[in-house]
Amino acid sequence: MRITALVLSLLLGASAVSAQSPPPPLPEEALPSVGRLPADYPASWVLVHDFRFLSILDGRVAVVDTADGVRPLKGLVRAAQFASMQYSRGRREIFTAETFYSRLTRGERTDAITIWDTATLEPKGEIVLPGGKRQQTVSYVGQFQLINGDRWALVTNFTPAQSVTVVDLDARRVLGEVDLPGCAHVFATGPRGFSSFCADGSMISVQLDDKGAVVSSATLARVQDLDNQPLFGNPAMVGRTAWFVSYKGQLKGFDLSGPVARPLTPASVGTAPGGAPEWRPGGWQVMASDAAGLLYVLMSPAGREGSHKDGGTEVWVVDPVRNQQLRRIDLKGVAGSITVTREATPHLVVARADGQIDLFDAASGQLVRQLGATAAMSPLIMVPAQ
Amino acid sequence: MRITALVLSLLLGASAVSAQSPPPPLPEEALPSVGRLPADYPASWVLVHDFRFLSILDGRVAVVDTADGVRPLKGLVRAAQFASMQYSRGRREIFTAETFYSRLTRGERTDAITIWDTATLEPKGEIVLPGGKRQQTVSYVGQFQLINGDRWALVTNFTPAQSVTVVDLDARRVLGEVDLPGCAHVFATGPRGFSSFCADGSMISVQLDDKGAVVSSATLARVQDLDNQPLFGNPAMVGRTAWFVSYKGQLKGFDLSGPVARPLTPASVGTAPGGAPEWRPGGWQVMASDAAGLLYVLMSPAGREGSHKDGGTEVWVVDPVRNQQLRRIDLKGVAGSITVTREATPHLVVARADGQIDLFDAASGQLVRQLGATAAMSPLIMVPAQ
Amino acid sequence: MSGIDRLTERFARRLARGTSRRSVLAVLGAAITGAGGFPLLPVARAASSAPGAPGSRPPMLSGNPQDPGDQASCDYWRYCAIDGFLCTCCGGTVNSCPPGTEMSPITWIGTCINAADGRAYVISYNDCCGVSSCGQCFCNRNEGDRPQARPQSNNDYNWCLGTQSSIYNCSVAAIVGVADKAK
Amino acid sequence: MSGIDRLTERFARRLARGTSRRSVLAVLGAAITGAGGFPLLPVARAASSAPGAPGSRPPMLSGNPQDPGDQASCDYWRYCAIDGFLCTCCGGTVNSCPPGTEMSPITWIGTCINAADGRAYVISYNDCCGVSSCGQCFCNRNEGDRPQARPQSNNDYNWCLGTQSSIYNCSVAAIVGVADKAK
Repeated sequence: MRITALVLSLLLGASAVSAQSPPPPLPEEALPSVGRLPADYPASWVLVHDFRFLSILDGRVAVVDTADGVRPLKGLVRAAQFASMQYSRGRREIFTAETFYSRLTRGERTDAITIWDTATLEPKGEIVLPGGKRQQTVSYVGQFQLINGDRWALVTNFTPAQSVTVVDLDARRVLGEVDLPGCAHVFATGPRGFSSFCADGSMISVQLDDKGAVVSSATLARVQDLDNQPLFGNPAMVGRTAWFVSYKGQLKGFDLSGPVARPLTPASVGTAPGGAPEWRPGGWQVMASDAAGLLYVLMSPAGREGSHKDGGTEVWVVDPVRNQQLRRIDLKGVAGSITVTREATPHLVVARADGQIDLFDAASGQLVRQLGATAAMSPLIMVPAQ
Repeated sequence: MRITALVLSLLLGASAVSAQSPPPPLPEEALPSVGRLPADYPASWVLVHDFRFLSILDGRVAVVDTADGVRPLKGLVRAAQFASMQYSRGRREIFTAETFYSRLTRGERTDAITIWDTATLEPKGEIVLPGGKRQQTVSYVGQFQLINGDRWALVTNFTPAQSVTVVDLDARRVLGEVDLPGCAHVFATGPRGFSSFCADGSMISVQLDDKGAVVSSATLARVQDLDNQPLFGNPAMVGRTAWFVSYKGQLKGFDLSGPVARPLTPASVGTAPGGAPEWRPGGWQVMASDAAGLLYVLMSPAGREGSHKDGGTEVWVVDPVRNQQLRRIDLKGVAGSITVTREATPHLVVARADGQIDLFDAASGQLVRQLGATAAMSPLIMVPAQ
Repeated sequence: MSGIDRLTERFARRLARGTSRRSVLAVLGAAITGAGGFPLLPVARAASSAPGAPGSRPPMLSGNPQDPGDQASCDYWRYCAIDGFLCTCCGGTVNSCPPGTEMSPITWIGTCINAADGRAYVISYNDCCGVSSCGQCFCNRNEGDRPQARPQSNNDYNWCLGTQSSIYNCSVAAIVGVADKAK
Repeated sequence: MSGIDRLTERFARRLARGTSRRSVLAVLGAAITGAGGFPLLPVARAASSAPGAPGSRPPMLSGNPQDPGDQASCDYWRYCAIDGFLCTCCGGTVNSCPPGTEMSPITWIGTCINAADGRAYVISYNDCCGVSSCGQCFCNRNEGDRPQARPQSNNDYNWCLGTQSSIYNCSVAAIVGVADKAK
């Protein structure tokens, strides 16, 4: 028999092994075997949304242990076709809002939220979203939000008419739809509502009743100057305060704990010499916060009109309450997205555009670990597990 | 308005243009506009199956003009999830046999043949294949064949039970299924049948009636020695003769024009000095033919047991009828798949493993053109359009 | 203003034809135009162009001296605000989609200066849809790009809307008018 | 022979449980085992490991001197006939699938020499299924690989069979026995 012959020939080649007192053989290993993760992810873990530019319909979320240089990638969750992703530590669940076609690229369209178990990465449930209108865009956290104590989800729609679908995650059903003409992105606000940025520079705050219908709304005028100080879309959260940074480095905070967003005193990332023409924020997820409420902003020395997605080479650490630039971290190269873990010794997680992920000590700014491109091809959004 | 302001600022910066006798502006261009291809592809065109290893479910077929160094890629046809592909110049159609899931990676499975128009690359029809058993493998041409004057198709199944689904392409329906235990791949044979390689080293030839049922079969014993002279799976066709090459360079031809395969006198690719330990065929699509019936075989100088998918650095041109090695072509690097066009001056098309495609003069062996990696990430099978 | 207004009106009509949502009219003021494709950080150009070896393409010229530059290069004048895979590298041309795709009926508009004649042209960055990511010649230029709250100025949306499939393949850059010089 | 035969018998039982096709029994002799994953030409290793920078991974050691080598490297002894993305780099281990996938119940078997104890082990290269291509640590070694006419010796098949989904993610290399030294 061929296999046995091969075995014999191979054995003859292994004759150098000592013949005296051989160890017992390695044990037979049980099959099938599928790994499980801790349901509560450690503080060094991060969810990395891989947009996967070269096959956008095959996006995924990588579960990554940034402390594990040997086995950083812990598993993948599907995030198909301009998907958006949310994570609930309390529910031990990951949520993806996706779009599918019956023939991959053509045929019948289905939009759905899938609920994934954090321990098994298996789907626990699915809620089909009606109308084929889920907003498809490069990943913004404001496309998809959890509200009402993570019991509900909001999904933004864009046809280009704008609206928000309200979903009861526990009951696995769609509650309704809120028209939101002229406004984009939603951010969980108050007990059961959201705030959204509108085309006239205002912010609208909406509260919902227990059926998902609008019970109140209020508008804050002129929260951003879309021409001269537009805000990056992905905020850094400090508790329930959302901090946004403008293309030119202005910091705007909104306390979203009450039913209506409350603007805080603006701050600035500060300045530094050496910019050509000047330092400005640049990248995709350009902001992060740490447990102390400090902000980390990815900065480009080549700031100009249109540079805001070019990535950055430094991270500036700012105290937004004291309006003080505390320190600068040299990233030794260009990065696209950043986040900061909630570890006892927090780490700045830096995603390069080629998928490489580097870890820096958030306090000292020293490079701690390089994970290589071991998790994602196009890492755009990174969410710490704690 | 912002746009107008931008226009004005840009115009101010363009003041260097002469003010005297400006030309009329470039004309407005009509939208929407979608390109068409010639229904009959020129002889320099090749269909390149991109297996797309990094997202296998997103495979595709690239339509490539190898004579066009500026715009080589003419269009893409979906070829999802270990797909197989066939092309009928007479019907002006491309066929893909694919597998889909209702939720991209999970859910309900659908296997189907899609019929694509060569001019529009739009689907003209679909035939759903029953049973969810379509054979999934790295691309072999023997997974999917056209028979009966291109009016029918054969799709191989593997569950791992082996069978062949018979499809009427004109009637857009499945005719039936032929069990084929112990045999793999099918090659169009005779008026309405196929031949297949079996595990005992034999070849079986089967003819079908006009309903798709088996009417005759015959077995050729010992057509290959699977242990010592196994044959690469993808043949080179000379008319209706299929030439296969063994791992060690033996050439075996089968005349498939009659109802039963007829073996030809074996030949050899020959030998050459400089191998370490020896020259052997190596790569994925290691064989091609030209209009004169010469064979082109991709050869590796590092031939050994297990080297047969390592790619090759030379192409050896052989006359299989005279059993004569004619010339050797240095590929200036390692390649994985080759084919030869039917142009007046035929070209050897060489696909590198990184997607680069190079063109050589098939007669002189001179490098003629480098297309770069402009068509496919994982080019495995290449089919000349004529 | 009038040139932009005429274009706006024409795209509004296309939008009205292409969609049936009751609330379309309510958002026309803000969302008449969308965005072509999606961004890749420019730092990722080299990575994204793999498998295409950078610099390996010969220039793709229009042949018209009044339309200068390499249409397969991100530096080509019409691409001043494009975001996506260039259809010129995908089987299409600078203003037509590859065979097998469907062109989005409405999309994002940019205004680009043609150095050859000094004019500012209004460029429509229509997406080609229904075939998966072309993967060739990614180009992202963000001059004038603004947050998604102003859709007509944001290039992160997938504008494969109003098409049979929202799967994104590549983006074209078609001349749809000359911007008025006078305000 | 008996060790191989026992394994064959066990895998045959698994196959019978995992599939319901009427003709399964007819092909058991030829197709009891399949193949793990699919090949990438070794020359493509560098290309496929992008986005992973080659050589950037620290070694992944078992900690057992009797099981030596880097389990994230294609050179590891158990991978003598593997073909696919290494699950060790994908969230799994050398013998378990990443969370969220399903392990194929039957698959291809290879026989690899462990230099540490000189034994020939029978290795089962089960595929992990239901999640798209992992894309990390591609490894293809073809010693003993034979045409698809002999399925149990061919590594080009996608052996995500008998699983809920045939989508391929990665491959493991589990010890399922010691090959008998005596014929």
